[in-house]
Amino acid sequence: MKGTILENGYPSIEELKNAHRFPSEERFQKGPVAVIECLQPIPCNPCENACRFGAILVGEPIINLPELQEEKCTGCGMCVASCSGLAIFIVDKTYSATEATISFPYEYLPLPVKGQAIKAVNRAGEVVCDGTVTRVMNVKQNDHTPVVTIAIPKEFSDDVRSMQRLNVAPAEKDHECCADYTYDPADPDDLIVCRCEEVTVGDIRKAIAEGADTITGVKRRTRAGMGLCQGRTCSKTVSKMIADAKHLSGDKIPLDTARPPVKPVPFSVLAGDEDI
Amino acid sequence: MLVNRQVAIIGGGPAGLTAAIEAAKVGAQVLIIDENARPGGQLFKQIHKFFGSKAHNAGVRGMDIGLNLLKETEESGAETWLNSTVIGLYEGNRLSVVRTMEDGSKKIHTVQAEKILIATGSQENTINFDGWTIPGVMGAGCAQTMINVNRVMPGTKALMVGSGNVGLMVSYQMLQAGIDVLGVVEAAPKISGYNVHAAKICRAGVPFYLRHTIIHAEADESGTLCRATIAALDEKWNPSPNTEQSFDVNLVCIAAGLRPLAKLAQMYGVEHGFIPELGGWMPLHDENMETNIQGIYVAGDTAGVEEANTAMDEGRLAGISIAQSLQLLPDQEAEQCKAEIRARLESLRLGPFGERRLQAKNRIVKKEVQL
Amino acid sequence: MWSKKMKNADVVVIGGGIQGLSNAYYLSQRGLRVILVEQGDLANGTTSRSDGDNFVCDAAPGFTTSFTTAAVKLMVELVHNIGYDVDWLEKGAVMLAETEAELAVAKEIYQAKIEAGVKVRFMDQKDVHDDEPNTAPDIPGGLEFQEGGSLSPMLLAFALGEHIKAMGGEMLRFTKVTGFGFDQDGAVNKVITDQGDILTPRVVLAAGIWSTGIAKLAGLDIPVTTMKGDLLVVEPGVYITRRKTMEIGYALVRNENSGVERKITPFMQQHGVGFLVEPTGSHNALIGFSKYPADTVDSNCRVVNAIARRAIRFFPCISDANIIRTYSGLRPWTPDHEAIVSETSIPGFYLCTGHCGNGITNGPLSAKCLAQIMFNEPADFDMSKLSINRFQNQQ
Amino acid sequence: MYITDHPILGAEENTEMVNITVDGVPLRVRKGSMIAAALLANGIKVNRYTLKHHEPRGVFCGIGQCTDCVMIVNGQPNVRTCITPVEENMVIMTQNKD
Repeated sequence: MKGTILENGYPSIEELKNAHRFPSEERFQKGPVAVIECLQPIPCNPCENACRFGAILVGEPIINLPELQEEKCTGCGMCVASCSGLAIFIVDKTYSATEATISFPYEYLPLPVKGQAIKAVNRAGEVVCDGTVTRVMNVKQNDHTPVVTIAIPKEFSDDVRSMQRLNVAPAEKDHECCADYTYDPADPDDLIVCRCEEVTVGDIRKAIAEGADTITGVKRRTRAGMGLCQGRTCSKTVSKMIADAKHLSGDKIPLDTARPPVKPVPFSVLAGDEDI
Repeated sequence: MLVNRQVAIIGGGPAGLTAAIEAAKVGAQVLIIDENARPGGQLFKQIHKFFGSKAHNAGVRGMDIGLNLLKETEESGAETWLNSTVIGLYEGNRLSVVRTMEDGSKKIHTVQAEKILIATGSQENTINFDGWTIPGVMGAGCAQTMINVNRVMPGTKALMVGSGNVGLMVSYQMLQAGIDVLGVVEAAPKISGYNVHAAKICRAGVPFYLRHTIIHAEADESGTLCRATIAALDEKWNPSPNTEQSFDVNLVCIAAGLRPLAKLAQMYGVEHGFIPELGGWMPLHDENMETNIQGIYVAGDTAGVEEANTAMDEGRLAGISIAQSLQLLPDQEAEQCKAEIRARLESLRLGPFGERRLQAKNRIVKKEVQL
Repeated sequence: MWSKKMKNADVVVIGGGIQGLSNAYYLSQRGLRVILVEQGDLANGTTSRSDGDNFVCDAAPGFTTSFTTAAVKLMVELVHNIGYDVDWLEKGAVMLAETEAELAVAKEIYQAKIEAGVKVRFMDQKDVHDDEPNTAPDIPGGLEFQEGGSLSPMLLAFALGEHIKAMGGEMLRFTKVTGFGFDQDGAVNKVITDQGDILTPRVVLAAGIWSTGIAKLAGLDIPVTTMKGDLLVVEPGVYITRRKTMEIGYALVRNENSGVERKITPFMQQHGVGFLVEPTGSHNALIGFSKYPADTVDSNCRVVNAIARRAIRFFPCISDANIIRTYSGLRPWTPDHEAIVSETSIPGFYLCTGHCGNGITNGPLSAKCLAQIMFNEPADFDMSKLSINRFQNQQ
Repeated sequence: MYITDHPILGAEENTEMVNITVDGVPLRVRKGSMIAAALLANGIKVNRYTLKHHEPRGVFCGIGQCTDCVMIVNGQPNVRTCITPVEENMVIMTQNKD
């Protein structure tokens, strides 16, 4: 696997091992165990409370990475559905002589059923082997996070982390790398910026060149922001264009003026004011 | 018609509701005004389980937190006007409100309140590329609203632009709704949201295109999106020739961050500061969420874009501060509650993802923002 | 600071709105080296807060009507020759009477305008509805002015700015005048700004509502105050009427003609509220109007609401249309609500300000006439009517 | 397409339908849903055409901010369809179609 967690989106085994987040082989050989693939300090700790054996420690501060006390973990799986990040798996390398089981959260429809043959996938979603569903746990306290357990050949137990979804065709990972559109950096002047008044990049550049250096200045010259949405969509883009053109930071471009009504209002409603 | 209330809360999202609950439960006369048919703001499209600790409702889905807040709000005795839009904020703490009456008719009301909380949330940023106005290109939050709130498929094959938490979570939720996500495009050299969110969609086989940007969207004869093209970025962040790749998609989602919605505060002359970490221009506030104008408070994304958990705690902070200043809560008790909330907020802003926000918030409260 | 070195100009024009830009434009055309000084961006003040109508319908009889008639002609020439799209819509204008009493006023206005050579048609109830079926059915009649049109004052301002630049004029934006210098004879010879000084033998003060404060810096008292007006912007794509339409009350309010009682609430009376609609070249419409002393441009929501009610009175179809924005402007107001286009007691110091209404229309002609005064040429009009001396004589 | 079953949200309980017409074509749509969503469910993605270039536009922000999804509803133009629920017998027209 090339790249890091930040490039791939998932941790490599090396990264997990280096962070001491991967149970020892010794522990794996004793039976099912939780593998917590959570390597970023984010403020979160439900897994700690979910484990009734006290096997997961987060403590204070709350951004600590969860630490598995592997000797205390029974592989019960209570933590799997509790993890808001869906990052906990139960791996049982002792399932049979040739097979291991992987339990993972699976929030898709349709749910597989026990005994169903499935395609097991790795962290990148690539099919690595066939598997069989041994258990589907979807009790109320899981709150719609079913935990699916699949049996797979043992040699894939460090890689397999989910199954291919049942309702979709195999992903076209290698979609045609050709394109029927060629990028032309020369002339994006006709690109729309203000969707309401159909004001283009070119119009705004011209206004800036003529001296507009505020959102209001651009608006008065081009009507960008004068349409139905009153600049709610384009004002930030306009401000960025001014900042870029004038080599200014964002704080040097003031907000455009706020005027009532902040949302459109029919004449009849205002006219109904009893106080006029 | 002139209506007087002690507290008016504009926006019944996570911040507005928690503020209303805190203020109303100690006896404040609270009016919540919300533009939508149902309060809860963006909580009801957040169908994932929240992070945080037990005190932050960790592990509970946003939509369920929303249901609980609605129940608590009702029990607190706060009054709610739904389908009602605040169109202006004028001198003397007067709000101009277009209220939808029970018979469906709309009437203009003036609401005068001693304390006003502006909790109007945020709005998605966008990026401009050739074809970005074609129907089928939309904000990631828009797609999320369609699938999770309206339960409608905005497309069947999608490309996500942006790998922040919104981009990652909405990609996942699109997969859950049965939409094929062909890829996540990100201009930066690394994924910017939480790894655990990225890992979920990786396992579903969704590829990332880092150092890429979308350059073109194409419509079919019906005028709607049928194809999108991306290209790799060079070291100057410009698309490089001969790296284009096209995808047959009918949905492109833009997840380019959010910015505070604070037009009402701006209209009332509330001091604003430019805080890039929190979405750009935003109303400034003190440690009680009060702005430079006495009696005007802000909370939630309006007071700097973060997430629903911080919004709820900021709302509570504002609600308690309001109750305290109305002398409905003894100072000692109020200060203790506020200290607890501030500690919770601080813990939510720890770590590499929250650090910049924490520092920005500290700068704001210590009034170290350059104006 | 642009420079430690002083700048030199033949004339400094103060104000980057329609008045200032018109003066800079015509003076540049005469070959003068012009520097325009503006405290903000161009069109930052009342210009961006005005409707852009160019009609004679509401002008007071006599001098004002003949001056405005010529101003409209000049404006039409200008927009056709300026080479920029300024959203010009040339469709004439309509004035509606609400009551029989107002219809009688309409007849008087009709007579006066006919005598002044203005192209105007009297319309009875049927004519009004044939002309525009959306008009409220009980409107008894009105007047149709066949000349004139409307434009975007901001676009006109920017177009003038481009011409001034092309003619070699210099425009110093975000530059605030802080004082003046005078020679031993008391003639102005310098404009002092927060960015540096400009040596000049001539100054045209055309700074609208800011003129009073700036004139004080030169030791001049001028009676320009502020009179607020509110405008409502209608959502795009809604058809109300094809051309500028207002109630006769507009002329009554503008000219403070109290002879006729309008059918409005005391609140509307107090705030000079009435109806005006101006379809723009950009698929939407502006709705007015109000007139009351105030010194901020914050919207007054009750006045806005009153304008909305008044608009429905004349065009019931507007009920369901949305207002997407409101804005307010401050008219530079004078005691007799006529402009000041004049030389002053300070040699070289000129005024072009106090345009209480029709400021956009009258801008170019005012500038042209002021240039005639400046160069002692025979004037097209009796400019004593717009002289600052008329107020001093009163005192 | 409606999402009838969902792993988190469960099966759709609201099956009540109302009748509307869109550009004269009758449609049965889920009661209470936003107009734009009901139209998307029926494959209609174009809500309006722009005034200047007559380009098609559809839902963009979904929360009533951007006003790109506006349509003519019961004769009223510029209705933000992403935040306006469908009602029985609603007459909806693509804005500025011709």
